[in-house]
Amino acid sequence: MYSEKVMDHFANPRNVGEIENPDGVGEVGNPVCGDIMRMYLKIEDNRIVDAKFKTFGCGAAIASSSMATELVKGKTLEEAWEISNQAVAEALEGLPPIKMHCSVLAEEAIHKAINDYRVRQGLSPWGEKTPHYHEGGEECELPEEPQGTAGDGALQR
Amino acid sequence: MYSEKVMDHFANPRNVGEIENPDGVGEVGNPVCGDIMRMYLKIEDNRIVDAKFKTFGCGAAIASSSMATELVKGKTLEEAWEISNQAVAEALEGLPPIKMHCSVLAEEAIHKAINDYRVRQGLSPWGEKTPHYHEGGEECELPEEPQGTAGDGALQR
Amino acid sequence: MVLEPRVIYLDHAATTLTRSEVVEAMLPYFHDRFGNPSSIYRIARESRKVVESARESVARALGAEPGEIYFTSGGTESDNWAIKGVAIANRKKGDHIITSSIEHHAVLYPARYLEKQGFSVTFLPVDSTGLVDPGTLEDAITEKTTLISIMTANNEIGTIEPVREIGKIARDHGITFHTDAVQAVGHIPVSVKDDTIDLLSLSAHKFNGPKGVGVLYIRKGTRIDPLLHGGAQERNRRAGTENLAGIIGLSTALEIAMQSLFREMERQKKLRDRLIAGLLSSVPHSRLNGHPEKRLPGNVNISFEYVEGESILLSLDAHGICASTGSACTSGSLEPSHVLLAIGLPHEVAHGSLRLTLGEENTDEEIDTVLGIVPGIIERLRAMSPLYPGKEKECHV
Amino acid sequence: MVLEPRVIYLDHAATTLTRSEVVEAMLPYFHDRFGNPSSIYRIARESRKVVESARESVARALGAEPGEIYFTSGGTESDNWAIKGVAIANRKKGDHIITSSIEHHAVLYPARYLEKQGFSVTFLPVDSTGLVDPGTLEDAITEKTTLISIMTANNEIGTIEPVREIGKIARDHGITFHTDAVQAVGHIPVSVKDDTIDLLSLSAHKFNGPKGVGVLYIRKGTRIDPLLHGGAQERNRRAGTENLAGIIGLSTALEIAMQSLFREMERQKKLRDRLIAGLLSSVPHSRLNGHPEKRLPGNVNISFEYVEGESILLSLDAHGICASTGSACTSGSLEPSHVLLAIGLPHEVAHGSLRLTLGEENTDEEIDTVLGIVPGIIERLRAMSPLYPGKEKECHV
Ligand SMILES: Cc1ncc(COP(=O)(O)O)c(C=O)c1O
Ligand SMILES: Cc1ncc(COP(=O)(O)O)c(C=O)c1O
Repeated sequence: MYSEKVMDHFANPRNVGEIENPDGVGEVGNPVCGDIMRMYLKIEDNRIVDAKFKTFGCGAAIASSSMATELVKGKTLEEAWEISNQAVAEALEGLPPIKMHCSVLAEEAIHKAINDYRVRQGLSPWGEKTPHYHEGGEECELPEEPQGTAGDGALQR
Repeated sequence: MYSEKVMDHFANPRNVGEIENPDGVGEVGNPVCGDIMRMYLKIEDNRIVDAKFKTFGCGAAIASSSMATELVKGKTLEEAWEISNQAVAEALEGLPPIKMHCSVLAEEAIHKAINDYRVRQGLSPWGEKTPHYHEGGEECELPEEPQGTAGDGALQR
Repeated sequence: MVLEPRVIYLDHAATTLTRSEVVEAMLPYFHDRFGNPSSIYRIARESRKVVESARESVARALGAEPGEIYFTSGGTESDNWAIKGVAIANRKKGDHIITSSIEHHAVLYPARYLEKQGFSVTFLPVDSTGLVDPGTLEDAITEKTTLISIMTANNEIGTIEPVREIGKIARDHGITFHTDAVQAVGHIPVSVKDDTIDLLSLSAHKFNGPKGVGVLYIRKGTRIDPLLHGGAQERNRRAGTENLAGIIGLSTALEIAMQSLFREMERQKKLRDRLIAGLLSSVPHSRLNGHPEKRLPGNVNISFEYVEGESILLSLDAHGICASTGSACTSGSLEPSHVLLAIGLPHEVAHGSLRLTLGEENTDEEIDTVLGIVPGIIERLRAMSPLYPGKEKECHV
Repeated sequence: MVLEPRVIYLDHAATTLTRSEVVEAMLPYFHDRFGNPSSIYRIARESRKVVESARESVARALGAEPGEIYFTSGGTESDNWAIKGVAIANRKKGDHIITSSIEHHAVLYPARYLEKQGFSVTFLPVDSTGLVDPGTLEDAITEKTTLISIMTANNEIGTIEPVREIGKIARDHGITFHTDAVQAVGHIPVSVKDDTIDLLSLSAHKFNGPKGVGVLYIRKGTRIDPLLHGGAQERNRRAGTENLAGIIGLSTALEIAMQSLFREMERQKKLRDRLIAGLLSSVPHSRLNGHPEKRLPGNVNISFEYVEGESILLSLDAHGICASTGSACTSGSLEPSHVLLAIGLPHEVAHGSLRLTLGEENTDEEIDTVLGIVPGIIERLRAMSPLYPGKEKECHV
């Protein structure tokens, strides 16, 4: 199911924990949906010098958090902003289709933490994408019964 | 499926053939339904002194014909008339439920042959039971689809 | 074949033995690698992997995509699912389906059940060789037609239907096309792509795989309701814990069958034609049922007038020969095979039919044995038959 | 158990290995004795005989008549057949059915499908231990109720339902009663006679039999439509060539399970209770799901707050421990187990559930190993969790 890279980042997650007096914090997800991701950033001279996370969620959520903190470290805010969920998933050597949303969470957590920093600095936040379905707990239900049409990318267990 | 006795009477049927100048002949069944049984009787002094048959049909039909001719031989007409399909089936050590109708055919063939004799003798025929479904070709279809209720003696293959 | 030494098995259309190699391939998945493919731990992920590679292998054999292969419990479930699932899912669009009068009961009875639920069904006639006429089929199409189901090859008389033409007609009219290929897959080439088939049923035990496992191929984009609702297996379309060993057995058997497909077709055709010619020439009042050429390589179906099929089978069984008949007397119904009636046989002739279906293990010697035995059996039964006009009146056909 | 030496299998509710003795019993029926039970010749009659004696054996285990046992492809087919078959056959009589909100999806989804077809369905609530209240059930009955379906024991939380009382209520009201006993048969005593059950589903792979074969018990006289239409197998009610080896496997596995039923129940209960007590005492913020006593002997289901189930499973897998969770994250949906929600767990707690289900091969030592490993895993995951209030704030439950 999971790549070796995912399993490595799940078993030995990098950067777990909190940063005391962080410059930016972003929290996304919803415990109701089974995953919540909180990212802490330490920023100096527009550059991310440290990143940590705490995550409640599945293996992919933890691995995505771990990978995302690794990816942002050392990057300028502009560079970090451009890290897409695909980039996180690719760095993990792929995620199962039903787990791609975990990489989306990671991207969103980065964006939230950066904007948190910007707002604290008195800057206007950059435009975030509309949050995916995880933001509202009531929206985390996927259709449980098969649709009428076969093979249209239905969920794979 | 079949008892050893049935298989014996199928493999070595007794009294196959025709009787020249029979005293009574009875034919029942319908080729459309897959079985037809013709019984020839030689009758002397109200007693069946010889019996032969020709049958187109399944193993049970052939065995039932064979057994029926054996059973009637030596009997008075009154005695022979009383031979029921159950008696034929029992003498064969049983028939599968779906093959019981073959023993019914045998009973009917005996009755027809006896009444054929009686009519030839100018006597009034004895009252036969209403023939079972085999008499009319158009009636030989059994319900193909299961009825709504389980376990009510539905057909066993 | 490890049957009793004397058994000659000629009923491969009914079922086949599961090949030793196939049993070998299945064995680890009962006791050692039994993990539920839907679970998450390693032994379960291994199960998932083998199911998916079985799916890929089946897809290759049919010219399909792996995501279009759904494992089922056999041909009957596949047929029921296809017929009822498509009809009901498309009910708003239309309530008419077209099939033929010689389909297997696993197609016919679901169609009749739909009739009871208010659908209208056209049962197309066939000609005397068992062929559906594509023109007649096209004429039967109405605005309300949502499904056409015509079998690839008939299980009784072996006739191979013009599936490619029918597939094209269905596609041209935007109608879903299902074919029951239970008797065809593993025996003749079948390609869902070339024949524009939308749904296809197959069953493992007809090509030396295990009983109780089959496939429904469903072309991507086809509207169909599930038949078995429940767990999320088979991409949410066919619930139920996967029959792991059965699925391995199915795919292994199909791989082996495909490897020798053309060689085995040629070999069986020779045996078949020798059997047909031998029986027709040695037994008077006999006729071949089905098409002389458009015919499964392993199918022989002959009617012997004046005798009844079950008594032929019992006589053959006494010689260790396993065969089948279209007579009603073996099935517990009183109506002989609907297929033989549909090709125009009178009831009494339909009752006298014998089906011999060949498989890989049949040999030339076995054919000789059968040819030596059958004429005597027929002669003996005819001597008992009140219908038989007698030798003197024979006119050889 | 010939798994890797280090594997501790604690997911018997998902599936079990097929016992070696069962595989042995099945083996001859693949290759050597493969005859189609519906055919007429000797090797086929032998198949018929073993199917019928398997049927008798299953009937004995359930307190049923052989003629009331129908072989299917598994629990899902049995459930689908029971629910849809009874509802549709009795539609003229009424269009209301009653079931519970904690049924397996193989019952819930057919019921929802019927809703779409115009039926009305009552999904009864359960209490915090997962019990259906017979009084509430009786109140839900209307003049139009034709079917009540309540599971014998729940697959997730192990709660054993008051089937006998429910059976009596159904009988008193002249309503057909189905029970999904897939998790119960072979594990606790079940009697269709004592509990006045009209239909009962079971599945072989839940009691060390093969996957892909099950039974629907149908009491004589019950009105039900077929689900699989076609050939005349199973007394015209369930078409499809019989899964010969599977049927032998099912009956053999059930016979073996019944022989040691009470002994094994007692043994598993001890392991279960030690596991429950050990986990609850060593892991703070944990709770038992399901009923403390009315519970399957092999079922442990515990929620660990502040952590998510899939990450527990992955961590256990790294230690060779196979387990299951009610978290949505393993199933591809985002909604956690409907059963855990129905007993009142908040979503986030439902996500943190762990199910450990015992089987015959589990030992005392394995329980010790698990008790030694789980607390550390939970602690590690909690240390990563933004929800965890931290050790200092702990209040032991
Ligand atoms: C043409 C055809 N369709 C469907 C079936 C049903 O397949 P199964 O017995 O695997 O359910 C059969 C064989 O029995 C068949 O020959
Ligand atoms: C309670 C219950 N019902 C039905 C099923 C479905 O059985 P199967 O997987 O054999 O189709 C299961 C198991 O998956 C179950 O636990």
